[in-house]
Amino acid sequence: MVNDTPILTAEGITMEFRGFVAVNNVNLSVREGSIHALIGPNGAGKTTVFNMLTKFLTPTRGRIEFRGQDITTLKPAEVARLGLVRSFQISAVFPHLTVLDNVRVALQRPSQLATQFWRSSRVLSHLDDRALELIDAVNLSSYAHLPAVELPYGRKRALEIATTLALDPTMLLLDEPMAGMGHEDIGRISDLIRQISKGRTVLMVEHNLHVVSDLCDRVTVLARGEILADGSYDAVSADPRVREAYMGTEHE
Amino acid sequence: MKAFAALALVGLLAAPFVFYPVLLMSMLCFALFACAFNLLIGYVGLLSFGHATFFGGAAYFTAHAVKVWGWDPLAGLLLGVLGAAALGLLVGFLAIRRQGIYFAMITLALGQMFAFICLQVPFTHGEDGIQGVPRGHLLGLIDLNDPIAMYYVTLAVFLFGFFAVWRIVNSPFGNILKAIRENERRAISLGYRVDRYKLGAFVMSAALAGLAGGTKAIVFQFATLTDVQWQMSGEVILMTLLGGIGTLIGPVVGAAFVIALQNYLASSDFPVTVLIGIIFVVCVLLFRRGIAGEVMELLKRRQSKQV
Amino acid sequence: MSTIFGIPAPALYGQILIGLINGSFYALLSLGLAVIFGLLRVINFAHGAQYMLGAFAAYGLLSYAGIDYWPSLVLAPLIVGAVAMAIERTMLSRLYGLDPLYGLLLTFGLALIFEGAFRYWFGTSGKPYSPPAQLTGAVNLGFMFLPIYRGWVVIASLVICLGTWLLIEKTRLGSYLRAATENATLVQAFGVNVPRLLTLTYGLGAALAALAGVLAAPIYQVSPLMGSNLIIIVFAVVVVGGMGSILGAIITGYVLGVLEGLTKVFYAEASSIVIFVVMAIVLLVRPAGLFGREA
Amino acid sequence: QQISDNVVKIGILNDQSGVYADFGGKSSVEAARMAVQDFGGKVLGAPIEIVNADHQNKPDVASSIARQWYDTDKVDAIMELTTSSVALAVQGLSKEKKKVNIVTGAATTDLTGKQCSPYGFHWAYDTHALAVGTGGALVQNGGNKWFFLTADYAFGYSLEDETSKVVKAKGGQILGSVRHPLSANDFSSFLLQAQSSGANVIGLANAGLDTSNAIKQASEFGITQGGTRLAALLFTLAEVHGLGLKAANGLTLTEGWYWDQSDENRTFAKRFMERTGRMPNMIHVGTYSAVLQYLKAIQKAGTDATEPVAKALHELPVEDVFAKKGKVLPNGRMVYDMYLFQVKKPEESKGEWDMYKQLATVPGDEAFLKVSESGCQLTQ
Amino acid sequence: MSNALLEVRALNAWYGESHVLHGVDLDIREGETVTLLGRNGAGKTTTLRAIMGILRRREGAIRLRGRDLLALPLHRVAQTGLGYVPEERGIFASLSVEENLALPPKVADGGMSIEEIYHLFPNLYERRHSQGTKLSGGEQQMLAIARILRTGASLILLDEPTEGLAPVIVQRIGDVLVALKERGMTILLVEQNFRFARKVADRFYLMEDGRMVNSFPGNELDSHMDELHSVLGV
Ligand SMILES: Nc1ncnc2c1ncn2[C@@H]1O[C@H](COP(=O)(O)OP(=O)(O)OP(=O)(O)O)[C@@H](O)[C@H]1O
Ligand SMILES: Nc1ncnc2c1ncn2[C@@H]1O[C@H](COP(=O)(O)OP(=O)(O)OP(=O)(O)O)[C@@H](O)[C@H]1O
Ligand SMILES: [Mg+2]
Ligand SMILES: [Mg+2]
Repeated sequence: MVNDTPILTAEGITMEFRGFVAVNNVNLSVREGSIHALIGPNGAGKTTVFNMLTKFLTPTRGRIEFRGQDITTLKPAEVARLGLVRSFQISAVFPHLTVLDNVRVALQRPSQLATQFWRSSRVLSHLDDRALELIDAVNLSSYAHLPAVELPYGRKRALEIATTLALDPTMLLLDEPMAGMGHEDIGRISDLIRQISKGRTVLMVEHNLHVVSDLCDRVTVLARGEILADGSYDAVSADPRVREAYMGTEHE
Repeated sequence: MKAFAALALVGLLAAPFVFYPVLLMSMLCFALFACAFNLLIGYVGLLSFGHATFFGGAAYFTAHAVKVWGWDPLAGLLLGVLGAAALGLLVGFLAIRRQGIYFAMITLALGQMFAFICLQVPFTHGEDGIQGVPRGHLLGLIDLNDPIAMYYVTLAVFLFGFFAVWRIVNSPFGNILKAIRENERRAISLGYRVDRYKLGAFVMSAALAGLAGGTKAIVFQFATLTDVQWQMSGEVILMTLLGGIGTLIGPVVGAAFVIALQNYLASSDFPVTVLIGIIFVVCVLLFRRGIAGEVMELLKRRQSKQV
Repeated sequence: MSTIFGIPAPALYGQILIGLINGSFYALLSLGLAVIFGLLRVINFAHGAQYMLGAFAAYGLLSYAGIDYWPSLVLAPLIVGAVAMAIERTMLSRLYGLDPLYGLLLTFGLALIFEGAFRYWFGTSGKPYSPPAQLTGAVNLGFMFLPIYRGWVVIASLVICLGTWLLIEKTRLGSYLRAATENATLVQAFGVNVPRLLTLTYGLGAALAALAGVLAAPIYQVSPLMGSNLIIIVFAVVVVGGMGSILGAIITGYVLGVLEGLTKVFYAEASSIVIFVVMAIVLLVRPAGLFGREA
Repeated sequence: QQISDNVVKIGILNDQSGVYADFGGKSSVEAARMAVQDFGGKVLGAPIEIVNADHQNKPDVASSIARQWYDTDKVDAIMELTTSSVALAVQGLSKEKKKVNIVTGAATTDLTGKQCSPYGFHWAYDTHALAVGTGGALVQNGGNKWFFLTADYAFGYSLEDETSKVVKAKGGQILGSVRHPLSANDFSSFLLQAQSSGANVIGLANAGLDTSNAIKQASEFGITQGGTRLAALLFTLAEVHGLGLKAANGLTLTEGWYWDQSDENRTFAKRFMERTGRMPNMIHVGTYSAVLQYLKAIQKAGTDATEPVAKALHELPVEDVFAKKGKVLPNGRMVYDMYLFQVKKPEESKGEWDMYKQLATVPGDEAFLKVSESGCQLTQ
Repeated sequence: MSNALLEVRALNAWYGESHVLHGVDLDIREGETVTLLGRNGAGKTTTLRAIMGILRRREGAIRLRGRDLLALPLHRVAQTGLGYVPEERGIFASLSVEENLALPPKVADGGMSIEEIYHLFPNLYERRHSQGTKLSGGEQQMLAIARILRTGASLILLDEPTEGLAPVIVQRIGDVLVALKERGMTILLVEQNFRFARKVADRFYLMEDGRMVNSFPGNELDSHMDELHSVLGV
């Protein structure tokens, strides 16, 4: 259920790279339980915003709050432990681990089975059921015992989503989850996102506007590092500035 | 696999009656050292170019404790391990913030500093080294001056260390180490504090290297500068590479091979360094998986052909 | 007489000058190392051996062929460069794309072979080599006597460093090289003969080392051990400067030379360790090195 | 059965591929073989065998070879033992195994001092002899203001220390010293410090390549031409040859033997040259003498058992091409005369190996420590 | 088909031991834009890599203007006039945008000048001094395409140029391709986005599991919709 309390807020975050301002004074507020899209032309700063929210970059200025807690100065791993987990724009898997192991690595952390160096890794087998369930959800069952490198690109993205879900995060940040996927997979992943968004919050960057219009409750449009528009998909897509800067004239 | 392990164990138990015990002990010490080193390079992907610090450092600690303070050999060993772990914590804390070649260089730099300190402080006795360390009686019971007794103690230490490496690698912790090696950013984004894992692995590796160094000091009854110099760090790399990086048994094979070679070549006319160099080159060019790695690959291929 | 930290000022100038001279060698050697690392991603452990080979080539040319210093300055690097290119063709080139560790290990092995073989043939006490007649003698600078040969070394090394830097940073060849380090296949897919480029680069790096060797022959004892003593320090210089940064290697070479020189006055025992201390600090504060580009 | 296993086996254990390979190395093995030959190939009817190994300057390699030699290969004695960590380790082991070892390749006086052994002997030079030789004789020759370039490790310190004592005792002055790291490569900085101290002798308390580089650079900076003398505290013919007279001329050093001292020496050197292609230095001839004396001791003892042989070694006078009227002290130190040499100018030299002028003889009793001063516990 | 510029016959290719292409046939005539459609993992990228010779383990025949390319080393293939824009873009981090642009050597006359290219891609002009990989994904894609236009290559292999790009940019790239076509450039395009491809393609090839399953002219796309749906799973 979408409610009004923001789960994540960013106030005036700014990112400068040696004098180049990639993101300028952005205010963002994501409501708990919503699927929020961040769209914008290439180079608008979407990935950079993601990097700041998940602390892979430290904002030059600004403040970020997650569930009421100031996370501006935390480390990336800490943020993830609070339940704010991301995927990457370029697919990020553990290439020489099998699909199953990839997911298990994620399952290991919340289950306190990560630091035990004196026990056999066989104790991890009780995570298998949950892992296979997640793998099935992204339609990778037939690949479960293959090393992740051998998957086609689109499947890697699916695996990445499964791994992210394994942490059972409060909030997911997905950077172009559909990029490189075939049409049928796009449908499946859309369904999956919709399904998992029950009880969670999702912030996603996506260029596929069908997906955005389909899935998202709210859309923020970023252009040249600044917020251009913010609102429902329909409202935003009607905005002439957005049409000019992003969608182009042809789009429905 | 089990059969093979049993066979190896029987072989190790019987070895001192066939081969020269001191040579075997030397092999065991270096094999353990190489296993400890391999824990880092093979499973965390960190190439330490300063592992001699822990090996040689522990050798000094143990030798000093046993000789000057008259400690029991076991207590001396323990001190060596703790000392090495402490050094590992210090070096690791600084080094793990960097990766790849930079990590190698930091460990090299810190290793050089440690070697410098060893040269300067009085208790190491400069280039003479701590000589004439008594082997003594283990726990006041087992007379280590008996080569066979010394051998079995060394074997026990080695097996303990080897098992520890095996356990660490095949533990939930080891699993995360592998994941970190594969994709560190991803591991971070999953909420792992990767630095702690790396540091943990580093300290474990240092402690095990220290166990090897301390044992060596008791076996040979001295601790000298050669054990802390960077050439020693190079040697352990050679052993591990030769045996097979990232395989459990590889470093053991590699160490045994190198030590046997050094010993054998010592009395031949062929210059030792040249041959070691040639082995290095051949290994890197043709047998990158190392001896153990290549053999395993061969077995695997044969198996898959049979299926 | 004025003093600085208890050292008479003129003496201090002398020490700084000497540091600068040693820095020239560091700069030259680390330059070659940086070229090779920057472009091949190979940590050339054989660099010290190639430096030694350069000096021995000069000695050999003189004592077996009667060829003196000046021609050797060109011939020795050519010889060593050719040997290096053969090595690159037959061995190093098989390791591209693998973990850089393997390049390091291969060249480490090669260094052992060269040094071992030369020790076997020539012994360890070395061979004599004197400066050319034109460059013997010294000039009085007031605060010290500067051997003319050392002055020549500084000038020669500055010129060579500058030339190499221009070649790599300012020419098209240089941008091919830099791009090839990142994705050789792609550069080749654009129509550049990358394998030949890499061979030449390794040859160039080794030739620079050999040149340093020839320059060193009249100053340092020509001995099979001369390289292995130096190589670890030169590594540190390259790391401090920023792996692969040509300019960084050059500047750091001179700076650390001077720093080491000063340490020799104040705390001589630590003079070989000071570079490592600097290295550790730099790596912790600026991981990519002083002049390195961040990855 | 007076000879164990019916063969006398002597092991030459030294550095054959590393830093000290020219110092003794493979050529020493040849010298040992010459001694066997000169002795007649057999002792008490049993054949004599020389084995050798390269310890690569690693004490652990040396120690395991030595153990193996003693335990399984039936080696009766080990000789040469270059570098002190190796020599001390092997001497400790030999003591434990009750075997004879004779050191010709290491310098530390600890071998016949704190760590002496009833079966251990120190045959050629030691730090004290070098110090007395070079330090003492130079002061008498006017070199009374010293500055040391000292290698920063125990060997360097003890050379500097002992030389200083001698210099002061003879009325000389120590103006200062600087400790340089091992393999310092460039010494000009230190040389400049030495020069500005006003010293007239620069003592090089280091070894090998370090000494060579220091000498070469001293000549480059015109320090020797300016009248300051260089004194290398441990330097032998092999290194002088490697450096060349152009760089080394004027250098003062102490050695225990020189090929051009007498007809006997010249004959020996010629034979050695034919076998190895080089002239011997004091370590080579020292090893020759050690082997020869060991065989003589077996002959005298009538057995190769360790105790009687060691006793004979202590008692027999040493009289061979290496040492005249040499005697062995109770702590194992062999005492014989050392010599102070000066390296010739290129124009004075008449051949490739014609390199030394003899300046003085250092009588053995002065050169080596008395037993009472040595700190050896055995003799009390 | 005669007078083909590029002829691929019975091409097989392997990654290590895994056999990926099974007898691929392909023809491209001078001046034509051919689009290769197929779902993820069908072998589209592999086809391009095998043609270029980046993937070395292959069998069959690849001829450009009748000249066999199979035996040539990679850089000689490029010199025959093939320009390659890889899927992963391959922007060089150590070079600036401008250096990236200037990098590929000219292989023939008739390439665009840097000014023309900046005119086509104003974004790149703005960021011409930045480091190549500091560009956003879309900017990098443009740079990757732009880079090849300078060289005078007559046949361009483009691997999924629209992946991850905003609609406006996709549109712009479509315009660029049309412009290139007008200049007489021959293009082999790999796409999943057939809506984009239909604007530019003269002919389509359909690929599945490492095999060519069909080929038809661009104007027949609509009549092949059903097949397309089944193969691409749209
Ligand atoms: N480096 C590789 N090693 C082994 N197999 C690979 C490799 N690269 C690709 N493959 C396999 O080859 C097949 C074809 O892959 P290819 O990349 O050509 O597909 P594609 O049609 O380009 O797909 P996509 O639309 O995802 O880019 C796939 O099954 C893939 O898993
Ligand atoms: N580390 C960096 N240093 C300098 N500039 C950077 C850096 N990272 C990103 N930029 C610049 O910041 C801008 C925003 O990049 P970002 O990757 O956030 O864009 P994006 O909106 O995610 O685009 P796309 O949809 O193409 O991925 C770009 O112009 C890029 O060049
Ligand atoms: Mg992005
Ligand atoms: Mg593809």
